[in-house]
Amino acid sequence: MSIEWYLVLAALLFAIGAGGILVRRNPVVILLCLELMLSAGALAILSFSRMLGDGDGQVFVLIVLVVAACEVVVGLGLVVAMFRRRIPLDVDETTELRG
Amino acid sequence: MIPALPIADTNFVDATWILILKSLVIFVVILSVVPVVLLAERKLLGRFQNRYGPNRVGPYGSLQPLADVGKLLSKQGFRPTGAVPGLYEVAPALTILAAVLTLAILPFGDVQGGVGLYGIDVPIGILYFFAFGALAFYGLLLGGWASGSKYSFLGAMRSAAQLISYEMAMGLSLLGVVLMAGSLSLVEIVKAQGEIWFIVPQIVGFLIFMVAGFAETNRAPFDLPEADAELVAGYSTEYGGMRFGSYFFAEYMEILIISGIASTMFLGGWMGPGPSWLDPIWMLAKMLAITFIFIWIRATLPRFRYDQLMSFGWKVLIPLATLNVLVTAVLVVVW
Amino acid sequence: MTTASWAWLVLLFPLLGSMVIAFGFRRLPDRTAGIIGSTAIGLAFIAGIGTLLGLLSEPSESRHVASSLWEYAGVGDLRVDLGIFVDPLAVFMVLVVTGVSFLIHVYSTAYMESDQGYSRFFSYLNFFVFSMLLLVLAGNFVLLIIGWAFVGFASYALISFWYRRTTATAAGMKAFVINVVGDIGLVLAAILIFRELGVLDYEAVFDAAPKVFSTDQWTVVAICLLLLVGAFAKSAQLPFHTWLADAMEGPTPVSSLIHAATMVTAGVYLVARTWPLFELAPAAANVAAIVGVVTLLVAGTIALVVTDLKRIIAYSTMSQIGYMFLAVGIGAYSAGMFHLMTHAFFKALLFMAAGSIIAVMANDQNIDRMRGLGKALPFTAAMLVIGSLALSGFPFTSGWFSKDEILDFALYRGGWYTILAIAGYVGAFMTALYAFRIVFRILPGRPCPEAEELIETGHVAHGEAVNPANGQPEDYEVGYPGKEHHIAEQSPGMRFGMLPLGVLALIAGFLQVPGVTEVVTKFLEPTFEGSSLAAIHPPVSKAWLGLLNGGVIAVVGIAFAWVFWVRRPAIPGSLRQKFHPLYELFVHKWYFDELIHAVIVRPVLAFGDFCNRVVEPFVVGGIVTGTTSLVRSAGALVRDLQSGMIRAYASLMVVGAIAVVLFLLLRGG
Amino acid sequence: MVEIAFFAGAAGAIGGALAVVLLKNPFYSVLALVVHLVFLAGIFLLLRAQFLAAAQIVVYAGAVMVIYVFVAAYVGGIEEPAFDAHPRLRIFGPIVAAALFIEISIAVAGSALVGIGTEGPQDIPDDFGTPAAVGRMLLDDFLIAFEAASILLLLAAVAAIVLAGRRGSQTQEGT
Repeated sequence: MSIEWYLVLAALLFAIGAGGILVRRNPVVILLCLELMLSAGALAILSFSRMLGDGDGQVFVLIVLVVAACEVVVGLGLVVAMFRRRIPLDVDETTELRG
Repeated sequence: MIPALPIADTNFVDATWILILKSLVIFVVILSVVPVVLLAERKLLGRFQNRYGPNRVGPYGSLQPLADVGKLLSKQGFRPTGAVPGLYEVAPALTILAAVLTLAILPFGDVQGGVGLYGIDVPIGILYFFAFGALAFYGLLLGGWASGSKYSFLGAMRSAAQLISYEMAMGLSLLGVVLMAGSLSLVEIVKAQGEIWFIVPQIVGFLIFMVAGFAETNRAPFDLPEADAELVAGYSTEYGGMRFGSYFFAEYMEILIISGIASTMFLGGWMGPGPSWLDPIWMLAKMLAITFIFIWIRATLPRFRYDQLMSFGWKVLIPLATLNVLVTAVLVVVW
Repeated sequence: MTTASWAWLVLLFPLLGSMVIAFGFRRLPDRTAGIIGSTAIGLAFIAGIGTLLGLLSEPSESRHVASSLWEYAGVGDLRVDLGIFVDPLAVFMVLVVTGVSFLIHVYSTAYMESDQGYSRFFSYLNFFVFSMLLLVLAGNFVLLIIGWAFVGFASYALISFWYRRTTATAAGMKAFVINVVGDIGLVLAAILIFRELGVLDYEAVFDAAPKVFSTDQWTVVAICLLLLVGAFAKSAQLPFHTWLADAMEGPTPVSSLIHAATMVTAGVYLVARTWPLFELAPAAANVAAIVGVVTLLVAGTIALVVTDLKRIIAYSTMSQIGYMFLAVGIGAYSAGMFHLMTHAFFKALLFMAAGSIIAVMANDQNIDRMRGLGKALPFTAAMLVIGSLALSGFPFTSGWFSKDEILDFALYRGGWYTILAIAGYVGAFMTALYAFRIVFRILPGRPCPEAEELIETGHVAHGEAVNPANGQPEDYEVGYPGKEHHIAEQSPGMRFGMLPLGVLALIAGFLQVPGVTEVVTKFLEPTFEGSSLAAIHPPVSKAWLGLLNGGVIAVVGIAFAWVFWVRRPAIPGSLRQKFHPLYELFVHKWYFDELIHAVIVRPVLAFGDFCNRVVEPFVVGGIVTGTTSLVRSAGALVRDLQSGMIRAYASLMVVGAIAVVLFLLLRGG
Repeated sequence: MVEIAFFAGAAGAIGGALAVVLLKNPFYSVLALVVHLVFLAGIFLLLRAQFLAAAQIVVYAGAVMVIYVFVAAYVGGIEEPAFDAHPRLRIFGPIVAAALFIEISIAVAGSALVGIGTEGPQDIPDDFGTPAAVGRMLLDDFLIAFEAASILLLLAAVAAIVLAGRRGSQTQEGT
């Protein structure tokens, strides 16, 4: 399988994730879509790492994994905090960032 | 003939037909060991509690497991109204699948006569074990959730929290061995124990691993997910027939796997006196010996309270395991 | 166990001790911290002996071991290992540091007994020993700098140990700031070395230096001068010396360990360690020697007139380190290191004795008030006399052999070094004078009230303690000075700490009898292999002649002291009248503090004031308000885009990403 | 063989991803993501990143997704119709996503990278992608990144505790 296939797959997964963020309103699902995008990015990096025969990319993906874990923890913490304070779990309702 | 998969570096690969044969043999052996363990548990529990244990079916009750299986098989399969179709059926299968897949890396001997006495030998050995351990968790959780019952759900949540908490300690306890062996491959780790079994230098790791192992398999004294006094039967409350049988079966398989990993990592795996064809026997013997400890503990210790379980895992086991890793690392570097 | 493993153990024990005490200090019962601390250092000393034996079992040409735990950081061409370098010089320092530290730890367990911060004290002290050993054993300049900075911090923490004393905290800050100036010098030197040579490991640097630099090339001179800035700051040499006297605000064991025996000698060690660089830069080496001599003269004159017991000893420390700098500056490395060792013995001893005396005086350190302590404190007095004899270089004491060896060297080099040697002899005379000024003023005579109380009742005075510097009452909560006072006569621990040092101060000199033993020179030889200067050795006859000179000067100095302060106590007063301006100069420490204040502090303050009044309101303020108003008006323009809808933002981001990729596609093709 | 493995993995991964976006119940979405991740780990294996494949399952499926399951179960299955989003985004979202996909594909296919049409060099070292190799790089060349990541993790843990922690008196804070 040429590397191209992997990259196209990564692009597709990334696009699905991005689309998901735009169409869904539940913050949990939005976080899931972010995971999708992150793992698509990881796939792309791994493909390039394989293409170059250089293992550095794998370390990068490992770091991405850590970052993703951090993002999840904080994101889900927010979700739980929202739920506790009876804020509806709908990102369209939380518009406090309005200028 | 299909060449070995390019997907993973395996340290040693057999021809495909041997692989298939091997997997069948391992599966069948473990499949037939499980009822033995089951029977042994009931008999031993009986002895521990000063009663006979099963003694009606067959001589000394030896056919009891067969009878049980027969009973479970012949029961009507049903689904509670509140249950989620699909997931409810898949969950037990998932559990047993994860357990069976883990069997692949347990080594029962070195390469003998051109055949490795193990499923596969991967450089990521221990990680493989943890990866499928992680998947086994979904079997329990989905089962509990999909049953649509409060007891099931609470049991599933408990087991989820418990599994995550103790998986950390378990991983850390094995790190000491990995540091000393310098490899993650189970075969390499066994070979590294030629001079001394790791249970001697890594006694702390072994004890932590065993404690975490009890928790991971939901065995007494950590059997909170199925604490019958509180939760009826935890995540398996709503299950009956062979679906319940699968959960039951998987649990015992998990015990055997933990025993297998413990013997491999700490007790020198297949190593033992005698000719090399005895290797698998030694391995099985060690596994069964540890399984006996599982049963013994179950008959001896009372159940933890839930907060005790959590604080024990996080505040005692994990720091202790971390310390063990640190000390081992320093010693490995210094020597 | 290999030599390197022993050396790692030397580092491990103090660190472990420090951490155990630091993390467990709330749970450690009562006085365990002292036991843990002392044991840790004792074990480090034993490991040091192990290192020594390991090294001695090697043939002399391979007596150096470099060992690395792991590569700590690699950035570009820079590779820094967590590595140590063990050779005779390092082992010599390790033994001196751990040995003296061990005795002082034992002394402290008794001395600090009633202090509230007992555990904290030992944690700091162990950390200090660890840092010092790190500095000594470091295998490259980066680790050296780390050890260097740790030592600076430990010194700061210990000087300000009694943190409710305003004077102590101020002294700690002063020491820290001046030390940081030195650190900067060291860091700049390391950067320059890396730029020129591309390596930072000692061995690599010393191999490469002669190939890259020619003698007295400006780069190597600059490197050495920067190294000297670090060395001078840490070793309290002119003009970075002002912190040392103030550092006496710390507990007396600290003065004894850090500000006399070990830390302040780090500068000397640094120069000896980097001798290959200094031999390539004779100009810088001469600077070291000259500054050393000037410091020893200046410090000697100040020590003659100040009346604070600990400060007299502190100034004498500066002066003795001046000798060491003279030694390493002129290439008499082993003589300098030997003086470092004997100085560690007798100076630690002097401070310990001072601690005992100060305890009797209820923390009054003014020697004008002390009288007749000889009868009250026989043991302490004996130790004080031994220390003073060694300090003034009385024949056959350790100081005689070590100090006069340095001066022999300087004389033998001839040329203008003779001037340095003569100045050194003048300094030696002053040393004898002020050393026995202490002895003759406080030991004989009619006992002062505190001494009398001790003789009659066996009690130590526990007066209401007042900070002599500013008259504030002391705060017992953070220890100072402890509810009870402890003197050597009554506490075995303190005696145990002092006695070995007393014996060593007397006899250690016999290690290095010219032409007979010369143990230190032979031991250190492998380190200074290939040095052209170390080979210039005065012949035995000349060495003995020099020793004779030194002995005579010491005896004469002591005799003068006897005349001044016992026989004719009126003379010092009349001299003071006659040379009043000179006395004022000395007693104000040559106005160095004032000079620094005028040259550095005042301009900086003035600049700060200028910034405050002119730059801040107009320049900075103008920029800030301008920026804010700009942002505010720009914000007003785009406010409507801020719908607060997360998904609207997300879609804008995606669209933006698409646009960027599209642009790149269209442009790049 | 490799092709079969790749397409099976890709089908599973894409299916999982689509299910994440399309399923109404967040709980199912989480499960779908687990399926997606497991298949993706298989594809990682094809790229000879064994350690990351295992790490992906252990860390993601084993730990991260468990937290998701917890939260999804905790906040309850709030079903929302998949496509009654903001009326404009309902159409706009998929279009933008498709545009993104097409664009990246063109960028990848049209790039001048030589190796892109190959399977990657065949003479990679034996320990490519093994824990040993990754670990060595992590502690040698990428130590600072590693330490930064661990600090980030610590910060995230603290942040999560602060965010989700129960306040002592549960006072109603203005929202």
